[in-house]
Amino acid sequence: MARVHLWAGLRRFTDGAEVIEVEGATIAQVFAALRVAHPGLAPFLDGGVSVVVDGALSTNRHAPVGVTSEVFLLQRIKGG
Amino acid sequence: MRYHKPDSFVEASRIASAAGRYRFLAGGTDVLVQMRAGISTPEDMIDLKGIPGVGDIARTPEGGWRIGVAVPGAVLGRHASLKADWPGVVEGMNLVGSTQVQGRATLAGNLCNGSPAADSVPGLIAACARVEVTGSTGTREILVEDVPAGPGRTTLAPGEVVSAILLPPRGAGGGDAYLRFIPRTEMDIAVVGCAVSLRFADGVITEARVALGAVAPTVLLVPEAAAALIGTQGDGVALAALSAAAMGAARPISDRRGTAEFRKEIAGVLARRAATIALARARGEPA
Amino acid sequence: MSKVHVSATVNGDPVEFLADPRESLLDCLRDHLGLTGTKEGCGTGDCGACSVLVDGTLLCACLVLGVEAEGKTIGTIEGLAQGHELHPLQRAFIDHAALQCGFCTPGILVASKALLDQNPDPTEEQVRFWLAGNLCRCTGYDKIVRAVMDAAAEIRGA
Amino acid sequence: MAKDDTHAYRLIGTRPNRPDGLDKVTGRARYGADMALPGMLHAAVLRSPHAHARITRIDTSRAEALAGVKAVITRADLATGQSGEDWNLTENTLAGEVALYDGHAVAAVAATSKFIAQDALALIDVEYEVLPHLIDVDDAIRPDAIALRPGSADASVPDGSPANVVKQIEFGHGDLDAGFAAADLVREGRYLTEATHQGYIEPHACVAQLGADGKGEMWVCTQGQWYIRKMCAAVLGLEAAQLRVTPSEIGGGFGGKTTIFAEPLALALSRKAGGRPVKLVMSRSEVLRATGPTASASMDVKIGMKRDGTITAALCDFRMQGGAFPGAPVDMALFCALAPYKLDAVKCIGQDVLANRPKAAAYRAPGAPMGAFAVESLIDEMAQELGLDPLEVRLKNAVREGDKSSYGPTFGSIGLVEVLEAVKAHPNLSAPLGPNQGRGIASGYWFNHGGETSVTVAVSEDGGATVSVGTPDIGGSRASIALMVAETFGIGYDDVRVNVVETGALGVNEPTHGSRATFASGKAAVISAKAAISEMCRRAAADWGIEPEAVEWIDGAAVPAGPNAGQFPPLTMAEIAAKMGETGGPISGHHEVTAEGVGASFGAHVVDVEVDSETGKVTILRYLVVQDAGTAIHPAYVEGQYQGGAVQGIGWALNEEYVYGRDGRLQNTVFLDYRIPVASDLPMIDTVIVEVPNPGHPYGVRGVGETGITPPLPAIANAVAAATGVRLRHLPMSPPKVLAALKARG
Repeated sequence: MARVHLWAGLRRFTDGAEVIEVEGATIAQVFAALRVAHPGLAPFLDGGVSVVVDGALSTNRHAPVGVTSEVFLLQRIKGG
Repeated sequence: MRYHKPDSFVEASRIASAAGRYRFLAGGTDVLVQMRAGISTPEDMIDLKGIPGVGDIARTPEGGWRIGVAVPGAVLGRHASLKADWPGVVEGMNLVGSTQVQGRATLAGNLCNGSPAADSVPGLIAACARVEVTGSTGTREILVEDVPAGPGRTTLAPGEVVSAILLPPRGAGGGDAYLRFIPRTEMDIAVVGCAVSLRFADGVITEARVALGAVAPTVLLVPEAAAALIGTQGDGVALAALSAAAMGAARPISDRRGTAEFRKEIAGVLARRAATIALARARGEPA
Repeated sequence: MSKVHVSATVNGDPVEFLADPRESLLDCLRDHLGLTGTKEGCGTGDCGACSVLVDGTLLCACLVLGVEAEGKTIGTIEGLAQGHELHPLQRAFIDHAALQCGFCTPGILVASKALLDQNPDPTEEQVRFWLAGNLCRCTGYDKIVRAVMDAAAEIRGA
Repeated sequence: MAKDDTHAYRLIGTRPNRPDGLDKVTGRARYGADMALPGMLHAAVLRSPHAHARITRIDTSRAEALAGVKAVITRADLATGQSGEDWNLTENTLAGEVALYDGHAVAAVAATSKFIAQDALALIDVEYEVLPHLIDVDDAIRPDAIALRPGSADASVPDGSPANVVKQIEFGHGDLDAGFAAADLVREGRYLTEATHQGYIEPHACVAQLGADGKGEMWVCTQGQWYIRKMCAAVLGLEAAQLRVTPSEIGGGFGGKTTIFAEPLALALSRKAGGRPVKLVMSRSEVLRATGPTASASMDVKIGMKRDGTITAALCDFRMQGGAFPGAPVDMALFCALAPYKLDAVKCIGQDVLANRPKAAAYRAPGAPMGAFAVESLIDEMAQELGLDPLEVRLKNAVREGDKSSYGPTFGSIGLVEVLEAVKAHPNLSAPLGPNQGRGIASGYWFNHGGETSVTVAVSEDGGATVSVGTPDIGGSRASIALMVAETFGIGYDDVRVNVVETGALGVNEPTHGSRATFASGKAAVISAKAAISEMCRRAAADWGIEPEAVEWIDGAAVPAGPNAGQFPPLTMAEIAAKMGETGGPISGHHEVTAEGVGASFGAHVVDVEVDSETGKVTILRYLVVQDAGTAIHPAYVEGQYQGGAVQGIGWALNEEYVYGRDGRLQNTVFLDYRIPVASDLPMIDTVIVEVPNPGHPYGVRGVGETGITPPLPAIANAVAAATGVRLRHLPMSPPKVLAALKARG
């Protein structure tokens, strides 16, 4: 099960949990599992988030997620 | 807009008298900016640069100077004799704008733009300079301090045009200086400006005039600041009194360029620093 | 509003154009003569991107009326190189990486040429104050000042 | 020059002339306003003189009747029914029912001359009902503040929040209470920064043409032609594919040209004027009033530190206003503020707040300079109080590879320690200081960004290479990409030409933002070149009748891989290219990707200042930038980025600010009063390029554009404190503020 770390502001939508363990072999599958477990997260997942898998920023929703992976969701990062 | 390029001041004044909204054009560094911003929408533009003598700097028979209205700051700055007589006047003008602006901007334009922050005006006032004004009824001379009437306004009558800047003879033991405060090193409008002109003879200051810019609706002549210097050796006590008088005379506003408290404080600092330079010049010492 | 016929010499060539009396020399150069190397960054004489030489004097073209150009000799960035032969300042700016976006570059080159014409051996401080009216937002001025000093040395044969 | 000695690069790390240099020193380079088309009209824009006003009536009939006027547009000429950011862009393009800030566009005109267009503006009759306005971020979240745009808040904002909070962010880890309890010193402070503008010298400009058939073309100065295309399509209700956007040379952007302002107006005017091309060039005052400055910020920071300098806990609570629309970079400010420090207990809270100001755009490392100002100032202050060297405190707490970042993820390869060690070794640190002089140091961080990227590398008939990229070149990226492609092919730098192309020539590209051009377009170009090399190896193999796997590419030529492959003389790129039409056709490589493998960049700055104790004026005496570039492809332009970022930061720290009157109108709308640094304000800017290669890029590039603006704000505040003993917590440190602080000190 991948461990997904949310930013604290999302706790309101996850019954207070900041780390959620979900099944998923890709980021897209992890997102799908998150949506099912906590529907309140959907607007954020749809609105654009940056995803860090095991330390590396990943932009490809088909990128693999390992069973022991640490996944961080961050508000979207851009630049000037 | 109609563009005119008369060949005499009388003709220039005649065109202006017959016009509605008009502007005289010398360097144009304020007029064009105001037109671009829509602040000024002249129907007639009267270019003075076709009038003979407007580009000249000439010694008067009395030993003073007559400066044409189209002499740009850069030319003023290269005139060694004028600079030797009135370094404060020249350095004030040379602080107006960039190198590019110095190629165009003039004493007359800086004065007639009517800004209380005009860098060349305190030096002219401290120097007791006059302007020659031409109107439909002939010419007259007035003191520079009598020209500004308030921000953007002058006391000149409709149709009247400044036709020359007149500096008195410097005489022995004279020295002047102008300092301004800006947040950067260049390209700003003065937050405060101060000019001091004085005469030093037999160990004391015998004459002085102090003018402050950007601390009132017009450039101020401050006799009480001058009085603090006259009769003294320009020592620390006198400079402190000068500083206090300058601060006391300042009645600035707060705006995007500085707060009122700050301007008052800086008026005192600049008066002291400018007087120190003017005194050194009067004594023939390196400033 | 009727337009005014203006004859002048630009970069050595005779030119004629019709100017609205309200038009700046900058707009006349760019819109009537196709000399778009002179740039507008502010229109108020504060940025120097429109620096030109008029009868040898460095000016902001945005602060000059087009009609005032009558009979004048004007130099713009397009006249700085002689054919393929770049002015030493132009070469120095390329060699020193003294430009990034390049928008302020024409004005800075024209202004720097005016400086070196009257002062072939400026100090760093003189270069910085001479160019104070030429804003650059990309470079922090470091490489520009070095390029001007180097070009000056080259012209002097130092 | 600094160079990574584990690689022996042939070209990377050298300093050849930039390919656009000649055009730019001769005035030939064509920028936004340099284009003219047959039949072209000129546009002008009517703007709200009020900070907040309901538009009760707008009548354009008198303007339309003026001879020479060909089109007048109002909000009714834009699309309807958008949501989210598309809706915000539409609202910002032209005010609808309410003008939201001084300078908000209300109507626009296209006419046969600039003067007629200007004159027509005065003939548009608009009636306003002036509404109360909010300018300051802390005022905007007061309980009694009017709600500027009810319904703008997203789901992140808890119920019961102040009316103008539209986004809330909260993150952190560890036990904060325990962290503060373990500290020997706990200090907190409030830090304020004012809005600043990117200050690019080229005002926004475009020439647009749009027909009734929905097909359009545009020439525009932009950091991102595809963003322009997408946003204009949304605002005008067009099909993006029908719009062709060509980027001009760009006169600076710094983030401010990643979005739309004038562009949809020009298109809408053209459509209404029967498809005639329309040129729209903003004035400087329009740029300052109505493009996208950065946010203003109010930031509370609390830090716990042990006597030895170890940071035990940190709490940041930031509020930012980014104008009348969501988008203040408070999130990124919080991500970056504490990034240089290894923290076991950290909490960050942020609010994005509405105010009656223009819609903020990105500005170089958006948010990071403000956050750095708050955190780096407080850390400096605490180091002083504990009698510790501020550089040693930063080294002691510095993050390293494998550390958990303050914002969650674990750091990969980073170079903060290397940067700080290089600072320590620099001679500027031992330069003597006189009276009223002081030295300040600060660190800074930026993530860098990959982004959507498409590149094509085509082999030319004579064996050179043409590279098509979609990232406009602002600071020399054509030179750096050419170096990497030439290095990869094994050909000369001058054999490669890099072109920035229009939207019809490549797949989608994000703008040149996030320090990504050399990283992402460069990486895609290298991968594209390698694809072309593979094809050239296949052609050589076919010529020789051997397996493609038996061919290697060495120094610009295909060669047999080892003696078993056979004995053939090398086939050069030029030889293969000359015959490519007869060996299977043109050879090119292309790569489309959302670029990954981004390498973050840390920097540290050291500044010496002198403060005039009678006037409060701060003079920069000496300035040092040290930053990790990963690999410096073209070191001269890396230095240029460092120097430019530092000087923008100097302006922000000392004199730049948006000044509003009580009427909510912007007071400083020209460069005379919006005071960016001039040449005489500055010393030379010393640089040290640290190179800790990024493993996510074929040549180790991290991206260097943005980090350089993050340390200057606190570095200068720390220097002023060292010179005077006075701590300024409100930027800019303009003379009135410094003098007031000095007088308060006594």
